[in-house]
Amino acid sequence: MSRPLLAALTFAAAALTALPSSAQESFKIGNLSPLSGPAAAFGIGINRGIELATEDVGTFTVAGKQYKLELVPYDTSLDPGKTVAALNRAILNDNVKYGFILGSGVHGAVLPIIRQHGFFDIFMGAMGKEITNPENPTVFRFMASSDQLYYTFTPEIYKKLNIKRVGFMGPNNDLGRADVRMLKDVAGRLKGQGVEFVGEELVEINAKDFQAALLRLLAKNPDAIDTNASPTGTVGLIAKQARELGYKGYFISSTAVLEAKALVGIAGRGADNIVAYRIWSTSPTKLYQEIADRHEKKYKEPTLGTVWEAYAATRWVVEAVQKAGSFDTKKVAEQLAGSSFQFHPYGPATWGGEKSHGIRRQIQTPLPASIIKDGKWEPLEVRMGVLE
Amino acid sequence: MKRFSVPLLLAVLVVLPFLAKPYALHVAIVVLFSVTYTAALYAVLRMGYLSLGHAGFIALGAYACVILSVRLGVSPWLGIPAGGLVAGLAAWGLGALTLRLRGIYFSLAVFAFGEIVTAFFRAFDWFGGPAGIPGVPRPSFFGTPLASHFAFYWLVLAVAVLGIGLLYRLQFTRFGATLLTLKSADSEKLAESVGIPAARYKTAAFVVSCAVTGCMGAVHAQYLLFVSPQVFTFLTSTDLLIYAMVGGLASFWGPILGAGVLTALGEQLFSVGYWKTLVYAAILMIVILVLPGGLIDLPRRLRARARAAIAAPEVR
Amino acid sequence: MSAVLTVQDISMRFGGLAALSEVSFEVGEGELTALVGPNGAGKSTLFNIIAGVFPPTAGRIELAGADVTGKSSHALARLGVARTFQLVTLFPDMTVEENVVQGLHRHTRLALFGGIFNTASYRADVARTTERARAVLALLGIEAHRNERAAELPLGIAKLLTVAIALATEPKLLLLDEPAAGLSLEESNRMMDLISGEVRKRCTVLLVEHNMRIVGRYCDRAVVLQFGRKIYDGRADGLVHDQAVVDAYLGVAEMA
Amino acid sequence: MTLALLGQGLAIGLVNGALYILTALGLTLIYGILHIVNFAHGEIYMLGAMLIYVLFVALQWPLPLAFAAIILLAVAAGLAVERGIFRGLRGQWMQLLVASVGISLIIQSLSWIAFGAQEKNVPSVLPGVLIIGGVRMPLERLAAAGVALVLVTGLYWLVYRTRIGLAMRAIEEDEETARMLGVNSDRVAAIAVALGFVLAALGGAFVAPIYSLNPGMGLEAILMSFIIIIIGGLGSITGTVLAGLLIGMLQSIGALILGAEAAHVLVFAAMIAVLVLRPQGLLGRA
Repeated sequence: MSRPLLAALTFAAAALTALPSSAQESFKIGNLSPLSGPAAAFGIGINRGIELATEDVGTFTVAGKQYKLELVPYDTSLDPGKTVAALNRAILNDNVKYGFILGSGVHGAVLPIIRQHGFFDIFMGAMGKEITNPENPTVFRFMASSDQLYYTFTPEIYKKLNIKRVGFMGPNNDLGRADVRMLKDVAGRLKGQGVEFVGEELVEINAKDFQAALLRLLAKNPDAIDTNASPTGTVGLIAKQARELGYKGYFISSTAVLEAKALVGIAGRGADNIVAYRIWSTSPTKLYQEIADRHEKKYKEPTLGTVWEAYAATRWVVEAVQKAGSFDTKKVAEQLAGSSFQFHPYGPATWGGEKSHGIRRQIQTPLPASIIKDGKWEPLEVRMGVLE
Repeated sequence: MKRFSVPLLLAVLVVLPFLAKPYALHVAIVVLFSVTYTAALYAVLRMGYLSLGHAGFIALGAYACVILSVRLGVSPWLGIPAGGLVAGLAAWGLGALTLRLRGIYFSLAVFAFGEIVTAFFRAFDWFGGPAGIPGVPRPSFFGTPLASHFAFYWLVLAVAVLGIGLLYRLQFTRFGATLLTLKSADSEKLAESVGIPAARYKTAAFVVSCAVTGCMGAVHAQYLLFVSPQVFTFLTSTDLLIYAMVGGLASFWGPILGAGVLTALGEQLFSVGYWKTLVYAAILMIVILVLPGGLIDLPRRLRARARAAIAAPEVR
Repeated sequence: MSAVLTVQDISMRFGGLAALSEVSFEVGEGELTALVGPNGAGKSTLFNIIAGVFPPTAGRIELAGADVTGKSSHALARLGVARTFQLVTLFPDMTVEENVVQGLHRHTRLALFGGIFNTASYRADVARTTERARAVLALLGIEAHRNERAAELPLGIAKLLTVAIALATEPKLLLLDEPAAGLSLEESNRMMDLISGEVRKRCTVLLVEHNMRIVGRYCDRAVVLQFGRKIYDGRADGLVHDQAVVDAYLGVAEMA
Repeated sequence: MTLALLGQGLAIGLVNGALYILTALGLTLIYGILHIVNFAHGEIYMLGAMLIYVLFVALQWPLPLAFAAIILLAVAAGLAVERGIFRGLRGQWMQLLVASVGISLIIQSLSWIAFGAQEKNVPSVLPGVLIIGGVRMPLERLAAAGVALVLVTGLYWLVYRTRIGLAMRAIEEDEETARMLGVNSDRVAAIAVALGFVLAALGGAFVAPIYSLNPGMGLEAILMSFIIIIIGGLGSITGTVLAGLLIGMLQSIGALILGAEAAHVLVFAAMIAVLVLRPQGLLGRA
């Protein structure tokens, strides 16, 4: 067989090998998340949340038909190109209409496809109205957005801890930059209380050494360093290295899913005075604890941060589908936006954001703030304000 | 048989969209992208130069097209040649500086170039910064934008066929043959002594390769409707190398075969996370160690094996 | 008889030591001249300067009266200077014929357009080039090997091929670096017969050689270097009777 | 900017430079002798760090034992890779390069599978900070820097003062001649690769307590090491040392004066400058 011919046939084969999608009565929920690479913990957490939810949902009825949940994972490794490819496969080949898509950075690439096919995007990411807005009615953010946290939570914490001078350290990516913008704005609004933004340091995305940058930031002696937008490990490293340079103040972190053990492991006593939103020092609900226990039993690992939210999202969407009595994403979106939910591990959940994002697509749940003392999370008594 | 196979290949490609499901077309499009990139990379490989930063040229093409159409409102059609032009010019500059270096020095220089390109686009918000630029317009044909996979497939196919066709023809012209005289330092000395302006030839080949890459990069951005510094990275460059190696460097069709097979395979390995990389790497190592000629060499080897078996039947 | 090559007061110093000092000589049209000298006399250095590998510290090289000092080797090639290398250098992955075709480079048009669209005129041009290549091979009597891979040739044939490639450029001046070195007696005789016969009919030849027998037997003129200075410049057959040369070579080279 | 601040900046730059050297040393050695750019280097570095975690933290082995084990494993891996893969491809630099890419991908994906995605961390053996005239330096970093110094000196001694080093340089100069002079180039190559792997693994092991670990850290390490060997010049130990310190300084002083973003740009600017003015690197031979 001649070479070009060989190429021809394999090409044809390649292009036609689109695996047939199984046509049995299952409600497919995709998970388009990093399952490999540095951010894999988030994606794997979502997988597990869905799996735990599937156990609890069992079979359910939609329009008189029996369905069961089926998880379809896609590895995006947070690469926009791969995410587009994954979404194409999900929609066109595996006929998945509902799915988690993790990461603000990849949404620029997938939103057009989401709009085109009315894909139901269970959005796990920090960026606010850039993504959840009237243009994207089928995009629901199932976790707190950074603007939500900045505008409703941050001021309370500053008041509580009497923080006047705040600096920022974060990755030099869309997230980091967006956060700096908001932090500056918030600080500006709080001028009355004597709050001042002293400086920012944007570092390389995978940086592990912050000493030099910290040195410059610490020279402006801040009371608190906002390490928003950095993942757990990085926050730990920043804390450790800042303490080594003699920094005594607070660290405030919100979007990252933090685990005290990891932080203390990295930063030792340096982890003290790390403040974080969305960390429950004590289980808010029985369900929260139950999920944590089941997770550790099933996966022999401390519970990954995204598990609870993924669990809740899965169950809530299924409920909405049942109520809507159809899989039509537009209908379900309407149904969901108007509903509230009792089985969120964080407590009763509902939807908000029409003022801030122009559409009810931002989840509202009770949110805690905690602070590390002597290597353990302790509750920080502040109540979250309302996002205008 | 051989005479008909290229037309046959084209025939398959033309018939495909009428038979295939949209998803298969998506796969076909992605395959065409990496096939073209790899064929372009091969044009440099075969003169003994290994580029560790070809993704940089894809990115240049993509960004050139996006900046023109999104920021400056130029027609997406113009974006495609513009992408090729920008990548080609960059290649010209880089080539003039680095093609006198042989072997790994060149490779690392191009690696650095690739890193610098992404660092550059990440640095400036006007170029989209780290978030990249969404909402890239697609060219429209008689007023209707090529929105569907079916419509866009033809654009990709056209650029791929033109690009690969050009590379294919060039390789088998006198120009392509002369490039082979520059493979090693010694033979380059001889080439110079018979009046071959080595530097100019090398640069020309590099420019052509990168221009084709850039054009396809522009189309790639239009397909994704988006571009960002994370899309075309160092890992993209190494992927292209793997495709070429697995396909086999002995023939023009080797890299194309490798890119086709591995890309299509990759599309099937979404759910498996790390295992996908593992499969790729395993195939690569097997090929390098036991099938130095690459996949393209497999039929010949099998035939040889068969002949050997007939000639000397196993004796118990 | 006009000079094809003029070497004028060429000096070359590497760091401290002088490899060549004020060497001058001329090579006339159609002559077969040998550049002779014991190892380290500086003949390879001079040869490389003439071939444009590196420029001299001082002095000038003229081709038919035109100054070409320090021109790059492919520039010289276009002016009609061809060379071979001491260590056999070929395009190893190509066939013998393809090697010679590359040698014809400066007589072919790049014809990118024609090549890409494989036009009739391009095909004709290719055919013509192939013809010429075969002619050159025939001239040196190695056309039988034309489809063999250059890397696999025996030394004798390989050396002839290096000459063929150089000859294919149709040079005015052909520089041969020890063409007979490493060859058996009959191989080297065959080589030298060709050079002094068919080759010199076509161009002026300057060759580096330290085998006196060969020089005396085949060359018209000889230029002898010692310690970077010219010590003899005259008829090749006069060489063995020149006291300075004999002293220089005393016990060094084979005085046949 | 106060003097103390500048002093602190210099100290940081110096120590970080040492850490970079520690990371890139093995890469330089293997290239210097075999002209192989070993992409797997970053993965060996990562494994070194991960093994410290597994042996010292998870399995509670005593530290010396853990290090001994790591060195042995690195030697074994080095010999295996040289025998099984590099040797057969000697002279085909393209195949060698891509093969080492393949090795690194295999190690990386297997490690993701084996170690999982959660960041690991190794508690510091030397907690505490040394303070001299207001300049603060964590002991563990100083220790790692010290190790870098020791390894560099050791490498110099090995390459320039021992018979095996002589053989290595002979092969670097001209393998054929070296063979003819009776140098067993296979053996020397094996030793060089093993040594390179040990250096990589030790680099990872000593950096482990300073940073947090995940299977992706190898890629970051190799990219940085590339920048360093590009600037320093392939295969030149001195060049690596020079470039390592240069980058360390650029980053710290740059970040101190212009900010981290600008400092990162500075590093690339340095790389471009070198590529344009001296493509073979500060101390490289092209």
